[in-house]
Amino acid sequence: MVNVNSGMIEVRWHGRGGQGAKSASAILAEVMFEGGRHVQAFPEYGAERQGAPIRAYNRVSNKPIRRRCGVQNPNVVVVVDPTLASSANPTEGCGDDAVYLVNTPENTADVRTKLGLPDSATVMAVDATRITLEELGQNRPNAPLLGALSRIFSDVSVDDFVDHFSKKMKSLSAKTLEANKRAIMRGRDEAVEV
Amino acid sequence: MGSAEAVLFEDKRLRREMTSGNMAFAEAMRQINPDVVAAYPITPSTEIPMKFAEFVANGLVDTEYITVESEHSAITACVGASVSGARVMTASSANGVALMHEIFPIAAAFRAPIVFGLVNRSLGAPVNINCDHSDSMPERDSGWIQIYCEDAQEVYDTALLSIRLAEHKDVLTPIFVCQDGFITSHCYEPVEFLSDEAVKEFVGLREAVYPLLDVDNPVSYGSFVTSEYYFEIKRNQIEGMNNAIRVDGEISGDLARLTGREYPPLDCYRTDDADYVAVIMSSATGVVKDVADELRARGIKAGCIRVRMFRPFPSKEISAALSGKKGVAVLDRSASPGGVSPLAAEVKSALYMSCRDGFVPVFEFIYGLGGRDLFPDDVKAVFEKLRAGNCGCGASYIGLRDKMGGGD
Amino acid sequence: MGGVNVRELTGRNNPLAEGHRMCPGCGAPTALRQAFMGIDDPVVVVGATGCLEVSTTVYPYSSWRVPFMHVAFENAGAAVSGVAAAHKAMGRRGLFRDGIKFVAFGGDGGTYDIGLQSLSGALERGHDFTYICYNNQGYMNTGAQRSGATPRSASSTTSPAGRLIPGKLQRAKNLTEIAAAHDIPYVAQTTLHDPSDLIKKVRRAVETPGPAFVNILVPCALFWKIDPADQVKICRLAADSRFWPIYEVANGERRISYTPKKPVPVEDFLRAQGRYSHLFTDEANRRDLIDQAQADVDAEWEKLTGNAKPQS
Amino acid sequence: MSCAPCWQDILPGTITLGASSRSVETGLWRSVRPILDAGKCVSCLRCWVQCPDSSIQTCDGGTVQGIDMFFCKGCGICAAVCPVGAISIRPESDFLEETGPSGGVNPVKVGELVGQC
Repeated sequence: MVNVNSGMIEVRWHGRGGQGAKSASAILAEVMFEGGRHVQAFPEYGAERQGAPIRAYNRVSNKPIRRRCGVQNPNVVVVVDPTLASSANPTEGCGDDAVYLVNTPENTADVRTKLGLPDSATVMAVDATRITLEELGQNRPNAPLLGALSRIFSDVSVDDFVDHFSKKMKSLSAKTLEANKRAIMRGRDEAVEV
Repeated sequence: MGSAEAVLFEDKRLRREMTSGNMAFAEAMRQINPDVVAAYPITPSTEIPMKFAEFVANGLVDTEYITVESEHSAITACVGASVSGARVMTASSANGVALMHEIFPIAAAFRAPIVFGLVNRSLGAPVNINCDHSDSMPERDSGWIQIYCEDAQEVYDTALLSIRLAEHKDVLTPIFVCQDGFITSHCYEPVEFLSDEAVKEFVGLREAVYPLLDVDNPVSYGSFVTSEYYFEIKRNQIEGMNNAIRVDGEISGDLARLTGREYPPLDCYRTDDADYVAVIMSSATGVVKDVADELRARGIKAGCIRVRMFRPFPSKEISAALSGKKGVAVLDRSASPGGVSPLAAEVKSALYMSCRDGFVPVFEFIYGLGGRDLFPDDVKAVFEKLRAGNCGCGASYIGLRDKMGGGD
Repeated sequence: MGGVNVRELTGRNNPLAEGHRMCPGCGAPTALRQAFMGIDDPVVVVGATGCLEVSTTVYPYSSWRVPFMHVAFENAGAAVSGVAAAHKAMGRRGLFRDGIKFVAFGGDGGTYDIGLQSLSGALERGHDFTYICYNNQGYMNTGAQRSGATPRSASSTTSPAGRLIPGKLQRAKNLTEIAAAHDIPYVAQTTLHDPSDLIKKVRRAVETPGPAFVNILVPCALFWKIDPADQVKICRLAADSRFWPIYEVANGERRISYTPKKPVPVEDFLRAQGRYSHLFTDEANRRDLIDQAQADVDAEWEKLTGNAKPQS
Repeated sequence: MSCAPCWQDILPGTITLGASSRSVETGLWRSVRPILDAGKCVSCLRCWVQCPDSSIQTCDGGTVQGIDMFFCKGCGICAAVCPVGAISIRPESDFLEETGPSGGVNPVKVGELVGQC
């Protein structure tokens, strides 16, 4: 769907403070970095506290990234929290060919209408919250969303994310690590294009 | 190449890791292992004293870490330690920097080679935690060297380089290592770190002159001085600043041999044959370079100069780089209400020296106050104004909501 | 002089050397001279802006036989913190001599008022240093303005005795007790008439590991409007009237070092100084303020002796 | 001042050298002069310990030798604290015929004057 070899990819994350959008963008950057690419990950900063809507960004490129301004026209938009849909304005600045990944229990075209997405846009839905509740016993939608992203980034495999978790999350117990791996895999498998 | 150098070459690319501007500066501090750090937290530089406290708590450094009760005491303790002969580092931002203001000229006059991570943030009111240069610019005449970094890699390299520059016997001047708050300090990106051994070897040990702690050869610092001596003392101090560009060149060369990265006082991008040049500092440079490439593709000869060293200001270099240009735009991230904004004032006065070779129109733009972004379209508009030559005589404001449509 | 053999001290060089430019008969250099008589180890001195700092460092001369640093007015506590920390850190690298003692001094301006935050921070952090306040109860370096240490009714250039207002209206803050409230190992208060007491207290302060604070009442002939030669007499009056209790707080325990057998009225102490002359021009008129001064002294003494034991 | 150093010769960091003020003749400030009557002096050292200007000269063993007129500012404390009246105060005008040393000189090296006493 998107391929870094065809130019710089810009990602925008819509989440809530404390929910992990910032860490998710950081993990995506790390995985891309490990794949030998030039990356940036940066959130928006303000006085917001836990729960407030926040945005985070990524840039991924095969060439050195010079610009450090905010992302205006993302190629990929990730909606981390389904309840944000209305307020977050996820289509802001997006081209018609933008790709959306939405954490939502719905897997029908309703998602498009709810978010007001154009027909030309590719939209993937995954119930990341349910997956992590089942696998980790808590609402940490990052792992499934990253797994699903492996289907959006045609040049990154789900194993890259799994390997990264195994490497970086050494502090986690084997049990939690396995649960996270399953959550990543399920995100990849259960994401549906709507 | 000496054998020591050979060793450095082998392990120099030991680590390439994801990090941020703050973490890169903190990591440099760990590797430099200063004798004393005194710091007080303030956004957005807080991560630096936090991370360093972790190093101390885990025994990764030998540093005496003084958790002072204010920024004023932080810089004061740094001066006391530095005058004692210690290698000293600290960090701060915005109002913290302003609270330290009184002590900066004292540190410079004491020739206390403190290396200071200044994470640029707007100076209230109103309160705003994001980036502009209104905190460091008021300190430009405090007698400190000011280096403005573009990204986390440069922050790391500059921290290492600054230790040797500040402590060099011909310089003996404290240094602000400036980076843009959040944009650089909190952006997560790859940085190449030297090995601990390589850093240890590169920075060496401080050889203090007249250390306060030499009880067998006692000297007094901070005298009361009448007009009979004051002038000579200040002129003597200024000489250290005057030597900084030369010494920086030498030390940058040493660092470049280890890293392959060059840091001249000016970063000139496609300026040689350029008709129109934008002059800027710090993190917003990349956008200007991108736009310059875009315009070049359309046959417009655009170029970009990033001023890395603001104090001492490389006047000769910039006047040489800009003479003969059809138009120059200076983009300042701080204003000087009632006067010419800081960078524009320096560029204009530098060009005055070469005005006999032909007048170069210089236009003043103010952007990014309180962290407002500078986008490619903003920069394109600047170059359009330059080409049209209608930038007005006063400052134009970029990205400002304005009933009159902005500018003048 | 009980407990201290001054004769033994005469052979030694004092860290405060001759040739300083303090006024004739100023109590400040005497206080520091006597203080240093109690210190045997090598010492590094940090001074806050003030008369003593200025007058001992008039370029290109210095009256400091030992290393000395002055940074600014409000930060002697932070400055000495940095020096002590540097000594620790570089000591670990085998640099410089062991056993250096660190002494910071300030007048009441640099200590009670503008420098209080910096001092409090340094005391709380527990650096190993001794802070000496030479307290002449006003801003002398700038010309006899009132400070937080200026006593009630004293006339100063910013609390002048006028037809409407009879000098300073507020009591002096009790900085010795503020320092003690930091629970530091040693706090003491003394003055100049009994050098052996001053020398002993500073020696104890310096030898006690951790922070120590010594508050020394020091007459300023110009501000107090006294004959310089009467300095020692005035200090004795301050102690005998209990206007300035001589005591120490060692590890939280208060000990009165000197209890006057028969306390003299504070009026005698006030009458001896020109800064209180407006209380005596028309006694009947300002009797109330003299009584107020006595009441202030009695209340303070009551509070102090309430939680202090007489010296055993 | 011709003997004052040029900027190139100034020591860095605003520093001055330890005890250099020992070459400053503060005795020039004096309008009255303390006179020691060695016959009466019992060397109790009250004057020595209370002198703000360290001008009471003693020898090893702590016997008062005299008063250093190069530094003494004539405050009179020594006379006031003397228990046996061994020190009297006289106006400087009585000593006009005497010419003391005058002016200060810069010490030439670190610590030069530190040891002197």
